[in-house]
Amino acid sequence: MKIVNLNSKIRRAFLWLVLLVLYLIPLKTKEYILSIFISSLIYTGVAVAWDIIGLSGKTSFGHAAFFGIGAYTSMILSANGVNLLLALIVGGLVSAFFALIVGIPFLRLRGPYFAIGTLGLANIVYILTLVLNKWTGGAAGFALPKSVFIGRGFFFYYTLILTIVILVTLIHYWICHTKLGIALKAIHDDEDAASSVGVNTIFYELGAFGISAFLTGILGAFYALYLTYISPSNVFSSSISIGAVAMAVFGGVGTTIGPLIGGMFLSLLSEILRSYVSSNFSLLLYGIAIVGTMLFLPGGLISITFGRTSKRKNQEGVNNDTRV
Amino acid sequence: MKKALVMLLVVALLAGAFGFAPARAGNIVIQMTIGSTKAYVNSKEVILDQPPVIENGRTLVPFRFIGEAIGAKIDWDPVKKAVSYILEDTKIILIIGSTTAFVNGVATRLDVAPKILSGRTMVPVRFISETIGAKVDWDSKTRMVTVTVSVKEKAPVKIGAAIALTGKYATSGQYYKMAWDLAVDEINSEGGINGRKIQLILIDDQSNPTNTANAYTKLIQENGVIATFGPFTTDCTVPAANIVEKFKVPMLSAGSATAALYQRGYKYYFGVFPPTDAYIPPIMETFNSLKDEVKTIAISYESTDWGKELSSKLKDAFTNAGFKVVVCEERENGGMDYTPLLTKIKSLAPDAYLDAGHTTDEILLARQSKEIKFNPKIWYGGLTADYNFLKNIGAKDAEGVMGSIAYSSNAHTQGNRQFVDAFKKRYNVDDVEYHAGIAYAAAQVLFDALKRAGNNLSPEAIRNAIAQTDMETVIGRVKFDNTGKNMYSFMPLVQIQNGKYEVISPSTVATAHIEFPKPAWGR
Amino acid sequence: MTSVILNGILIGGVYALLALGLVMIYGVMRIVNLGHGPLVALAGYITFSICSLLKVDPMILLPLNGVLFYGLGILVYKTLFKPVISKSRIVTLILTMGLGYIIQSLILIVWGADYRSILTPYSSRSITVAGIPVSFMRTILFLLAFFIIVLMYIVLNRTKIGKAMLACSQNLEGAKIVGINVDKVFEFTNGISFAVVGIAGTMIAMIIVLYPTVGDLFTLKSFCINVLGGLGSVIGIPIGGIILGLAESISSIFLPVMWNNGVAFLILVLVLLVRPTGFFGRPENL
Amino acid sequence: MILECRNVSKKFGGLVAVNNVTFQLKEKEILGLVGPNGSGKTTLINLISGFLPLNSGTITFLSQSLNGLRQDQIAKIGIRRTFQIPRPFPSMSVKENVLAGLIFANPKYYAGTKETSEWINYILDFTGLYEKREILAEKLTVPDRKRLEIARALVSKPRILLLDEAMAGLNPKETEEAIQLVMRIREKEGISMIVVEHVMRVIMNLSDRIIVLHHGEKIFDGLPKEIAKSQLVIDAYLGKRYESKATD
Repeated sequence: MKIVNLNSKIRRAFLWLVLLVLYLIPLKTKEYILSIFISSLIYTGVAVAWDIIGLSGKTSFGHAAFFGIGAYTSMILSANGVNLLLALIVGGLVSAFFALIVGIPFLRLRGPYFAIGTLGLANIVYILTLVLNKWTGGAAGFALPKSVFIGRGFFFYYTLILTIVILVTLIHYWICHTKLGIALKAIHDDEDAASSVGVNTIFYELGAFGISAFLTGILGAFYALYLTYISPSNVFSSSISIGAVAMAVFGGVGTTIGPLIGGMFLSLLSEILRSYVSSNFSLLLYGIAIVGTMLFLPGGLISITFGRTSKRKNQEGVNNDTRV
Repeated sequence: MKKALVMLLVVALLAGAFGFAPARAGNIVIQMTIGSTKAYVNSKEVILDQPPVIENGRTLVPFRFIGEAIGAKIDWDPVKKAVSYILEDTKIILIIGSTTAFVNGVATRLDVAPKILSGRTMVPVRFISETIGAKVDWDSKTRMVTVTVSVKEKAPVKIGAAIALTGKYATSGQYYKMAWDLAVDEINSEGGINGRKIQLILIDDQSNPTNTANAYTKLIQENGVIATFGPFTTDCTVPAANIVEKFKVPMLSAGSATAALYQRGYKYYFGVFPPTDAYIPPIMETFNSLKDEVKTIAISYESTDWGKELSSKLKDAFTNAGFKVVVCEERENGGMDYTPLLTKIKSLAPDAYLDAGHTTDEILLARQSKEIKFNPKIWYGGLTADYNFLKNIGAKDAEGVMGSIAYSSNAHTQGNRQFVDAFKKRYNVDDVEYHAGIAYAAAQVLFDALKRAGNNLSPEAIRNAIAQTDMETVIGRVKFDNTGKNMYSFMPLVQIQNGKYEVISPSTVATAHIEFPKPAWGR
Repeated sequence: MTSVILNGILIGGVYALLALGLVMIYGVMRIVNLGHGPLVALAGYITFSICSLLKVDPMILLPLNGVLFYGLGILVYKTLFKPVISKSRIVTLILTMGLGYIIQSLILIVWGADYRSILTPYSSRSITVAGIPVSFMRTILFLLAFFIIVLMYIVLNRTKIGKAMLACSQNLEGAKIVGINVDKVFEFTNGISFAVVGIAGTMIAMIIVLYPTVGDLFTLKSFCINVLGGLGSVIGIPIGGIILGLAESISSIFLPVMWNNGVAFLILVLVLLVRPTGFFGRPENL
Repeated sequence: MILECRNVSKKFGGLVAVNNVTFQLKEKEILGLVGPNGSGKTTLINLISGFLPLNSGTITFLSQSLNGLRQDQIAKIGIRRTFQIPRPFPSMSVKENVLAGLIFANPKYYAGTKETSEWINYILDFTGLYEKREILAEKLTVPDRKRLEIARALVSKPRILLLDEAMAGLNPKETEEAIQLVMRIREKEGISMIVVEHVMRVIMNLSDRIIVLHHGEKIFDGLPKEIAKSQLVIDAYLGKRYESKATD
């Protein structure tokens, strides 16, 4: 146990260092690096947020719904002069509220049925956004004055999204190491057995779903305020939902760092490929990268670094909590 | 400018039959013989009005000839009796009859002073040449002086764009790339902008706005582009415009037809793609001429900002003109089955049917209209005038279909023929897609602006040059209003008649008379 | 109204044809194949090329594409699916997604991004049924779908391999115990499923416009149908397809057409909420 | 009297799995539940544990009706079950499994407190799993899995423990250990138990009382030594005894 504690001390120190570096990056780099980080962080954040419900073994293909709801809420609010932070948070809250309502029926679905069900849900929300064009502007999309972006600039947005993603990550980590996390893990392993030991499955799943949607909503809100223009086909596109799943799985589901690594890796990979490889082949390489990883590292990228030990580390993490 | 011409000459000569031309590309070789009026610039004969002479061991040549030959800016000050050469950063001043010359203001000793022979100023060739770093050879047998000026390549002018080369809109995206690549090669083969080659950097954004944002930031900051072309779709254009606005780098967009964009008050954003309001006049001209036959109108539109905007403008225009719009239906963008929509509209039996949509949907709409035998008197599909429509549906079924078109390969616009031929030749295609035409026009405008901006290629200067644009392009005249919109945006109404696109409105440019009513499908 | 219903049923058949390639891959191997759409598109492109090269009727290519894709199926199974079949389902999910990207980029590289259509004399003909003009091609596709479904049904219930497939789909462990060569069964299943995809793609290509990302549309529709009918249920497919087709068609009479997708998904969701495993799906235990 | 089932019935479509069964369970009693395959033993356990809803009848625990309660609620009030085929949480270690068994049913225990981990270690020790506490459950042997199931249930200090064939598939030695474990539980923790078993030998020397189910109906309710006298049971069940032994 002592060794573990030492380990975790070192780990903690290392993490602080990383954070410091991340926040200092803007001082040394050009904005275009920041812009790449901003977009990568948005999608990574969604991946981590997605993995919160993913912990329970539920594969949501509909997170674009929460992303989009957050985006539109924040847009509409800021168009009416609500300040940024409030817009972000309310965006998240509305998504969460929506998730809690639809969660009750939807979380009964299992496996692919849940996946496609949520996918359908996202499409319904998409159509609704088109239909309710009195508020959303429908297909014409929703725009904010250019000053919203130009007035703030990359440094501001980078710091903001970095902070958001760090919070998302911390929440994910915290969940993994609380009763909620254990419940989700139990549900993931065996839903019936879980309820036989007293886990109120729907309650915990709903909680996770709500938190996941809340964070996804905030990220959607950020996305909107960053681009200053969104259209339904864009914020509700299934590529956002599927992308999140891909990143999480690519990095390694059910762990906090997995989606984080997967998200950053895939985003940066595609960024680099698109800037330096002729377009057709960049897509090809991207596909090969994904297939290759799934073939040879089904556990995701983290299985390289942590591999077997990651599992034990996690458990010792839990043991820490049960002991100390 | 002169240097550019000389360069061009070199290229021309090397390419041409003058096989013996000794000069390497990038070099100017001047050959002259003492006492002979025949001189050669890169083996091209030039007749001197005063032959070179030898003045105590030094060759004197007419100052204007040598100056022009080496591509220097020359000047003659009759008061001070001084001649001056300016070549890049070197300025040489010689005073007639004085053995003191000034190189960038520093007095320098000459062995022999410049003098006037029968009204021509003669200057020491070796001094001039060596001061500007040229090599001078003297052949005593042939008494020939050979001056070799080596011209160093100038840094290219970098421009950039993000465009969809994979993903949802790859099909349209590729046409932009094709047109821009062609335009860039053309201008470079003509010697580029003031002797500087154009370098175009393209990044694939997969029509994902965040990718677009990253791409433009990278282009401006890492690649140091001084001007940009716009991306495709409004989703991507807004963030891109935000970024060029932030970095004050001009953008010439050919990728968004949304009029709303011009209300965002961009200073550096200019668009050549005709915005939706340009569609209306030609359409109305035609419809007004058919008031007796056409009373009821059905409209459908793809659920994009463009489709929504266009359809609402159509609807208003028709209602104001006293037509009855029986339905204005939004529809999926890029679907499979439009039969429900068409059946619904057919049941309303409108005289005319208009859809605001893109090629693939138009193709399906046409096919499925045929399948359910929906034969209105007018069948208009927003962008059916894209030759892909004709190609994917066949002349027989396309007969009588109408559409609007921002660019047509058989329009009699300035330079269009050459462009079309060059495009077909280079990519070995049977026609030019309209996106390519618009993209090419954007390139024409930008390059013209760059030329006008002259040597001062600061983004600000380029921006102002673009703002002052007033020129003929392959899509017609381009002149920007203060919102950056092309005030001559032109969207003629065309109809497919025996497998060809004929302009039927506005009458000023009409190539054929309207075929009305549209024959039943496949007739 | 009747015409709308008729079209709904026909397009339902088309959707069913589109979705058939997924049913056995999932039913037997529990693989959710996100590369489905791009595969259909690929079949279409191949058909396009051969037709425009040899100037032959696409119909002739049905068997050819069938065989071609059977081979492809075997190959994909051996190289990609076999190694991950035992892994968690989500891994195969992302793997097939990657496969989709690869196919899509190959299409871009080989055929470019231009729009392609297969035009035949009978392409957009229509036949008149009870005074209602009905798409000829859709009728053909509907019948083909019906034919394939019957065929599948026979294969599954009458043949030895078919019975083995059913056994695997119901209880894999059990199947192993009774000595079924699961590997061979999977191989065959994948081959057959791909063959169906090949055939479907050949036909679908004749009623739509091909472009590199057209597959995404197919994937979405196919999955809705499979889920609606119940994953892994052959009988569920036509039901799901026709329900979806009818939903889209009929809803557009009463509602703005833009809603018909929404209505379709709404029905999907409602069905799931009433029957969490679709119409004919077996309860999943995950 | 801690648990009472009155006229409990459960139908699956046409098939009546449990038909109008009534019985009582006393404090600290070990009740053997026997019967041939498909006689409704496991179904009865599933009904009591709330895994399946009742069709009719009532189940009361300390004069509190369990009808309509969810499985997790029943687990919380102190009725815990094990599964015929053990279902531990495979991706968790033995210890995490037991922890999960505790914290949700007994909210007064929190993950991370000293007493929690001490109590868990005690249970692990009690069930003989302490050495294996860090091993992933998926790596355990069958007997260990069955132990883990018991530990997971036991840790929450239930009033009633429902053991569904906790000894099936164990060899004689393991069975003996298991019996010892159950005995220890009764002595140390004083928990009432309903033990479903095939193996008569086990039931005979384990149970205080035995209920025999046949086609979902209760055909015998009495002391082990009386069972041999019951003609009904002999006809219905003992005939199968050797067969069932053979399968064990």
